[in-house]
Amino acid sequence: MKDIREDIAWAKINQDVLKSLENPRKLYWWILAVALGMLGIAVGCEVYQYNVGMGVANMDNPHMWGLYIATFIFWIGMSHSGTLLSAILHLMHADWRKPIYRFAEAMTTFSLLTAGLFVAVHIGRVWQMYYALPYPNERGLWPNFQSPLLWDAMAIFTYLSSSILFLYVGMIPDLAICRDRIHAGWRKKLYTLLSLGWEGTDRQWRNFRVTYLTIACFLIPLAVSVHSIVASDFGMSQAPGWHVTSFPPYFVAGALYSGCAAIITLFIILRYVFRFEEYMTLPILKKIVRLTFAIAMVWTYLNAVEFASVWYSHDEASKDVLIQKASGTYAPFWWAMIFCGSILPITLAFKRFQTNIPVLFAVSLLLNLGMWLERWMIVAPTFSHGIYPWAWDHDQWPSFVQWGMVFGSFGWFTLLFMLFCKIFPSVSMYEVKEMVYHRSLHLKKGEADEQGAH
Amino acid sequence: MHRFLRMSVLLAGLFAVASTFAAESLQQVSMTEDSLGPLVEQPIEFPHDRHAGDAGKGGMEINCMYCHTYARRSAVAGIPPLQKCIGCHQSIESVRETPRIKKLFEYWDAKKAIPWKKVHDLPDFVRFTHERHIKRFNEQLNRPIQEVCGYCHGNVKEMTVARRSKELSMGWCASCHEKDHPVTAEGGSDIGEQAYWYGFQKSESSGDVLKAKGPNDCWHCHK
Amino acid sequence: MSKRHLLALFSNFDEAELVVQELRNTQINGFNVNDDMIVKSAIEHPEVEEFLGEKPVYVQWFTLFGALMGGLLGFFLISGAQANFYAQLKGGKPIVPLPPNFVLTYEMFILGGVFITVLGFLICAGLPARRSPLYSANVSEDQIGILVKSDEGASNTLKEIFSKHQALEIQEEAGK
Amino acid sequence: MSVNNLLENWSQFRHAHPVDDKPHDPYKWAMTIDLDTCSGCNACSVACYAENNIPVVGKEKYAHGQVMHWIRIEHYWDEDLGEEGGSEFPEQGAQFLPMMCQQCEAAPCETVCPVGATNHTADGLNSQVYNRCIGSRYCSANCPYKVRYFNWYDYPTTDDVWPAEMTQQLNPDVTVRGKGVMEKCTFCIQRLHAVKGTAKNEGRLVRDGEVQVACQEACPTDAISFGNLIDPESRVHKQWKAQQVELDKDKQLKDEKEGGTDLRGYRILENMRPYPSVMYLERVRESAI
Amino acid sequence: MMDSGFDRRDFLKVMGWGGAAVALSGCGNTSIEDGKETVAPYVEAADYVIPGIGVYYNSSCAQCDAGCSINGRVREGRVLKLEGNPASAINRGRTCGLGQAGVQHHYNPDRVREPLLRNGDKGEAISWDQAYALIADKLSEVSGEEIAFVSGGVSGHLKVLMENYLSSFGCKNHFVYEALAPGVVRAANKKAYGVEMPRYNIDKAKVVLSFGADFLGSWVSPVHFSQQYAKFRKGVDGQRGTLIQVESKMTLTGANADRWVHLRPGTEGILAMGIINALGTAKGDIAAAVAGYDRAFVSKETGVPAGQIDKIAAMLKLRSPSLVLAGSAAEGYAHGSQNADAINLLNYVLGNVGKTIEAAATVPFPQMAPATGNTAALKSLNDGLAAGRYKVLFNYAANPVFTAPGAMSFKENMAKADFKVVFAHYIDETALQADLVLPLDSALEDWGTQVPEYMADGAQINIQQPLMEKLHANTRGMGDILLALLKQRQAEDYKNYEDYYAYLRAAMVQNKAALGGGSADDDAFWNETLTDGIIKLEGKVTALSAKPNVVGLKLPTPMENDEFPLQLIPSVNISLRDGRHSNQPWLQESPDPLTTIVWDSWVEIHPKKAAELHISEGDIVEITSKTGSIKTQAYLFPGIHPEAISIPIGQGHEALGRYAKGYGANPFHIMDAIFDEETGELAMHETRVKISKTGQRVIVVKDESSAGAKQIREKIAGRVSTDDVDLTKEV
Repeated sequence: MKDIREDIAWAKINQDVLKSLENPRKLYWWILAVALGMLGIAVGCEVYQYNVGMGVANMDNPHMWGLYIATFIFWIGMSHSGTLLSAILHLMHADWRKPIYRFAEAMTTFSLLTAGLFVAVHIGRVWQMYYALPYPNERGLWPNFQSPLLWDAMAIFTYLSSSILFLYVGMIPDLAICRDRIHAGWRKKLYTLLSLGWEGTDRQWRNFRVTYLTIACFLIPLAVSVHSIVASDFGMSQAPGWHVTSFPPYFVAGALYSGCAAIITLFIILRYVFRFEEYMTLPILKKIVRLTFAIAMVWTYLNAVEFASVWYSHDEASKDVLIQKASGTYAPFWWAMIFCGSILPITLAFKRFQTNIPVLFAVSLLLNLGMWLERWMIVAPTFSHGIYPWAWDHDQWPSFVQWGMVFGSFGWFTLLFMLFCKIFPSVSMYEVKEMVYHRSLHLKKGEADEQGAH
Repeated sequence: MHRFLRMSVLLAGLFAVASTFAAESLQQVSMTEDSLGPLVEQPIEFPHDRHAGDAGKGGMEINCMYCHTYARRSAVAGIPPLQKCIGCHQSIESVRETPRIKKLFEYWDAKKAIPWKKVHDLPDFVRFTHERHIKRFNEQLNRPIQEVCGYCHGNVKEMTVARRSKELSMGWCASCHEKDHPVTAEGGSDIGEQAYWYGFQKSESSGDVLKAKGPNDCWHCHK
Repeated sequence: MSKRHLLALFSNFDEAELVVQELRNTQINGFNVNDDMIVKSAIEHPEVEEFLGEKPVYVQWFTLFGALMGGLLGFFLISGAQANFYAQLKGGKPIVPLPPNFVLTYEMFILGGVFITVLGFLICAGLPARRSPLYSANVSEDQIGILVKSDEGASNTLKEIFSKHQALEIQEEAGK
Repeated sequence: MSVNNLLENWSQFRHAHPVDDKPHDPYKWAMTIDLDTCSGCNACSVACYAENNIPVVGKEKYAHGQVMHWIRIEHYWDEDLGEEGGSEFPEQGAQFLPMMCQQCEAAPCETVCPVGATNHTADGLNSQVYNRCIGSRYCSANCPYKVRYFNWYDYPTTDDVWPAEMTQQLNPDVTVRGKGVMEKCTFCIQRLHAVKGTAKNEGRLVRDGEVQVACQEACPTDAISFGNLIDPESRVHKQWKAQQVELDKDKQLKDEKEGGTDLRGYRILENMRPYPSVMYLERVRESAI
Repeated sequence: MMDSGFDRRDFLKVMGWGGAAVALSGCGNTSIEDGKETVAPYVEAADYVIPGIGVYYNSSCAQCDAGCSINGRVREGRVLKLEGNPASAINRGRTCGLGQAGVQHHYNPDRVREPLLRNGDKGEAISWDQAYALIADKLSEVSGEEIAFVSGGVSGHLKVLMENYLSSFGCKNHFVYEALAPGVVRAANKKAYGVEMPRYNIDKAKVVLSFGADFLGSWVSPVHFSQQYAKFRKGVDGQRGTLIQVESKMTLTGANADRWVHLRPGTEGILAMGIINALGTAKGDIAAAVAGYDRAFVSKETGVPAGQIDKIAAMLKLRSPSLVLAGSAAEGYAHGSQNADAINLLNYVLGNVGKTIEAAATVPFPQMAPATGNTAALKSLNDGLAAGRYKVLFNYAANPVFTAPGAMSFKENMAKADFKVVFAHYIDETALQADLVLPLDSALEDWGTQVPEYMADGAQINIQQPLMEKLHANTRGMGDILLALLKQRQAEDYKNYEDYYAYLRAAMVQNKAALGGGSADDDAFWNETLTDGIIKLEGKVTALSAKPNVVGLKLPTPMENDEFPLQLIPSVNISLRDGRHSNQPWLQESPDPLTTIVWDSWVEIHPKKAAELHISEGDIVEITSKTGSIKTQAYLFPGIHPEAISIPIGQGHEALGRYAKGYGANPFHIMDAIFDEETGELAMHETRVKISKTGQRVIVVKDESSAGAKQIREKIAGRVSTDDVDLTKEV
């Protein structure tokens, strides 16, 4: 079965995709409404917390960080898949990425924006947050560049701006199409503005190619650095359970993992909502699923490595934390994480499930749950069971404020993402054309060879 | 082609500018220039110029320390107790009937304190000490008192009601702490102030005078 | 002496290629193949290079410049900032600790690279560009457009060539 | 210009502390706590509340672990108490341990603060600057002793924390912390700063015993001694010397010796290399009974 | 002092709020502000008054009866902090947590501010003149016998005035009541040494054997003993002192002991006799008296292993001098006196009398000597009230409604008196029953003199003087009130004394010769006295009479009780003591050293016993005695005898104020009215109880972590045996 029909008319491609900007299925609006509702909850929680103080989140000494940081890492991780699909696969000339990389990149951008929010939510004095920005000021003071948190900020800023640029540059030819096709209105103005007068001249294409390739090359090391820096927030400290050598690769793997899972989910949703059956085809889905499975196994392996290194080292404290995770207050969540992260993906290995939409949808959601739990299980147990026994605390539980904010962040993300898909072409038209074109050429060559053979 | 060249030259220039700016801004943004604070309405419009001003201009050249006597003994300079004003003024008949002095005596008779408005009011978490600065510059370096007070309070003897005339921002304070100030032998007060293990801040004797910078650690002013 | 624009649309790439070949071979005065011809397409055709002749791309030089500037700037900004008057020990580490600064330098390196690359792209591709006098929305769909500008005299010859290769459509700039 | 400064003094900027350079001329504040005389009576803790404007959080918040005591009295039973084969009763009593910020020379909390709100001061203290703090709480996450306390609520405006009358008791020399900032033991910086000022006015150094920290001043058994570790005359200096505990070591030479020593000075979690400024003296137990 | 009063008031009014404002908006605006805040200078200022500079005054701590001298830091007219006064022989510049919290007693938001007259079930504010008039009026109706005056321990000129006042209408019913007074021990000491309160030299002893005397926590003069203890640990001539604590519930002192010996509640005396027996040095009738107490018997009765007894005896023999102390745990039984006598006997046998137990100096003014409170007084008072003998009741510095055993039903009896006047700082349980409540100055606002019951070395009189202006205009010092009342009756005698201060000054200045003033002129003497805050005197020392009294020494063995199987031990919390300070938040939030529980009561059960009863930490249990029952949370505590449970005193207030009301339970409610046969003191440890689960459960609010007070992995609180350490090397 083919990834895509070669004989599909280019005009049709334009039509289909542009249709998605006009009239999606009714479900779209439901999703939007729900997302708004969820966001509302989070806003309420934040207002409350802002006025009363961080205490309402039920953090304490030693539980200095709560779900906020865990969810922050989760969203950062989520962002990595975009880069994976668009940049890595691009360099590998895997052209099946073409119909789906656009929304993956959008996902990157918006999950980064979501992650950013959590930093603000977590900070005790968010109104003084500008202290952390490096700019010449009347105090003559600078932030502390030694702090991994600052590296975070820097890395995330770089990553965010770069992937926005990448997304935008890649979108210019499509914006030109929209400009040409969409009937007059604010949107036409918008597209005209954004397409920068692109006309697909040879010169433009020439430079476009090089640029796109270059940025892709930058993005890959960047993406890796971003999550390994997030990992160093923990790795750089000497808290038991955090001070682990394998954290950076572990985090990166986890990131790609949750990212891919999220892509499956969104793939399925978009495919239905915007009627993209023609382009987001099952074979492509199958490829992603297999990729996800591979990464799942990598993650499982790294997990095992971490446990092993803790288990066989003589760091008693870390060992205790590990035992705590498996047997203490957090045991149910920890085992749930193991199940969702390592056992469940086995289903993806079976052909019959690899294209079974309902199953995949359910599984992908569970995988994400597992990855969220993983982040929580990295943050919380170490706090509750640190080096200093007098400060242990096994029964502090996140309050509804924390849960509400975590819950709401999904609303926020969905909202942004869905709006994007409605306003911009979430399938790259020109690249699908390229895909079709090259594949058909290839076919012709094939036929020609056959005739030659006769 | 030519267009590309033009742009790239422009680009290089832009970067050069940006980088130099950045490098400059690393330096303490020098904040020595004056910045005038708002006029403050006081219950009695006290004429500093008459009291402290030069005789030539009809002033009486009273020493700052005579009224703001706490400054050399305490963190706060303090405003003189009412009894001090009266002390002189009950014997100065010439101005006895002027509206300001009348008002002064009204307060005195009512034994009520005058609700002055703070003019140089630092944020609550800044703990400036007058005592150390007076000791250091007036008593140890024998700089004239009006000059010493003037570092931060401006040229008060020209004012009627005092008005802030310096930035008083953190950077501004630092811009002075950063300078090398001479230390007299008996003063010997460069002890234990700077983070000593940074050579560039160690007090160095240029010629025969020992010089030392002001304190640079946060806890000196924020506790 | 004013030049006039001429836009011809072709159904597929091979057609367009033939046209270009012919334009190259036939000597038309008042029309220079290298400067006066622009090929527009809906997708990227690397092959264009071959028959349009080598045209250099400078973007990567911007990239190099940007990345280096970003890196250097990053390192000195940060180290310089750490060496200010307030400099105080933190956790027993040196005032200017290298590992953290390298991490940040690395990020700045990429940031500079990406930004200047994009800038370079805009410059080299001449974007944002004024719209050319003749344009057809079909170009952004599936057709190949060839835009030529030439003296009055040459335009007919060109038209002939285009129509010979059954151009779908030939647009002509309104004459003065 | 700073970049010049950077290049000129490169070597100074590259010093690691406290190992490469002998720090703190002329002050290095340090403490000794004798666990043998400490009776765990809590006077120090209350004195600290009184001196440093520490809010009383009340039962509910205490239940949530949001208490603010800068110095806490920990008590420990023998390991085998109540265990299999161990004794059922604490026949050797308990061990009390006053735990406050250890003012580490190489403090784990300092490096990680994104805004540099906590630094190492010239006289060897671990400063916490309230108005610079943005409340990322990374310092506490990284503090091995968990002695940093965060203002989860805005205590100055919380009911019954400081009712009108009680605000008059607040120490004007110590900032009252608003919501969202980290705080911790400061070795009574306001007192140190006062005496240093006087000493400088008189062009001399602070003498031993000239300043006492609040907990030390209250302690009925005189278990806490505090002073300038550099000053050879100071009690603390003598104690550290007698106990052969060196500030800039992560492993004391005396512990290398065969069969240990007959000294009881030690620093908590020394092996993690924070180089704490507080030396504890082990509790002694009579072997003949 | 007086003439600076004006400055101080001015001081407070003027700078005070400015200061507070600064402190309060700590992390507020980040910018310069011009002309927002106002600053008002003094109108007149004494030159020693400098804004931003603290002034220090000496005074005396009134938080407990130990009589420590304090030194208050005053800035901008507000007292900020209390430190110890180094000149005092009692606390030598040190303070306890209780003393530190003195400022919170002073600034407490729940203090009574107006004289209140009962109107239905609420009080309405009246003027002082009305109040005085009312008292005069009521007193005119009754005879001296019908008046009862309850007070806590009082001394100094206050006591003098009080006595004068009572005698002014021939009233003999002055009940000096302290809930936690060592009454039995006093009596026993009187018998054994001829004085009630000798000087204990812990620092001179090589071994201290303490029968439940919590001298580091709450016994007699904790701060003083703590200092002796520190010396004792450092050791005399290189011999580190050894502390052995014998008790059924571990106290703070027990936790600091080298050896904590738990024994069956009430068998302290038996063990003492057993040790004498084991020493084998006793002669004559003592030997005869202890003959019966052989190792087997003693060990069986007390539950202390025989080997342990021998060890203790051996050490006492080996290391002399030693010191044996009898504390509240020993005296708290019907046979408490017997226990105390036996323990004192042990001291005698060991020959400690005169070495580690010395005669204390006494102040040469008997009328100023402390009237020491006890619980026998409560009994007679209660009986009197029950019989309706007293029409008018005065109450000062005592809270009998809170601290009287439930079985006495004091509250009901008190109601029988038809006019009840309470001099109060807070509306406590007793004040709640009053008809007239008169608001008192705090100890930091008031004048006075103290004569401590326990004298360290030499005798001393403590001066109490205001550290700041009155916080509330309408409160009065107790001295002033008594003076005013006295003027009602003997206007002539007191007319030259405008107020208590005047009286005090006159009284002191008259005797300046005797007070070591020498020939200094009055003002000089007076000012010096106030500056020092202490008057040190030679005092007169009566030599101790060390006589053994074994006659009638009979120590009952504990009997089983199946209905109430457990012994209730009401423990004294180091910071809350008898509960009068429970409204000081610092004390509420300062964890109990052994359980680290805050803001609540708890019942301590030994884990073994708890396992039997299926009780686990945090279970709400009901403790029932013959008298009644209370509910509180369970805490498993290894340091208690399995046959006993322990509930701390001081919580369970139904009044007093916002920081005390409604927290915890009050063990006095279920205490039986059993008294020591000899002295009539309340036998606090004699109540038997049973315990049952209610099924409810809470999370215990404590500082201790889930790790359960164990060191894990890392060395945190180090300990070392005397064999492995050489203390002589230390400085």
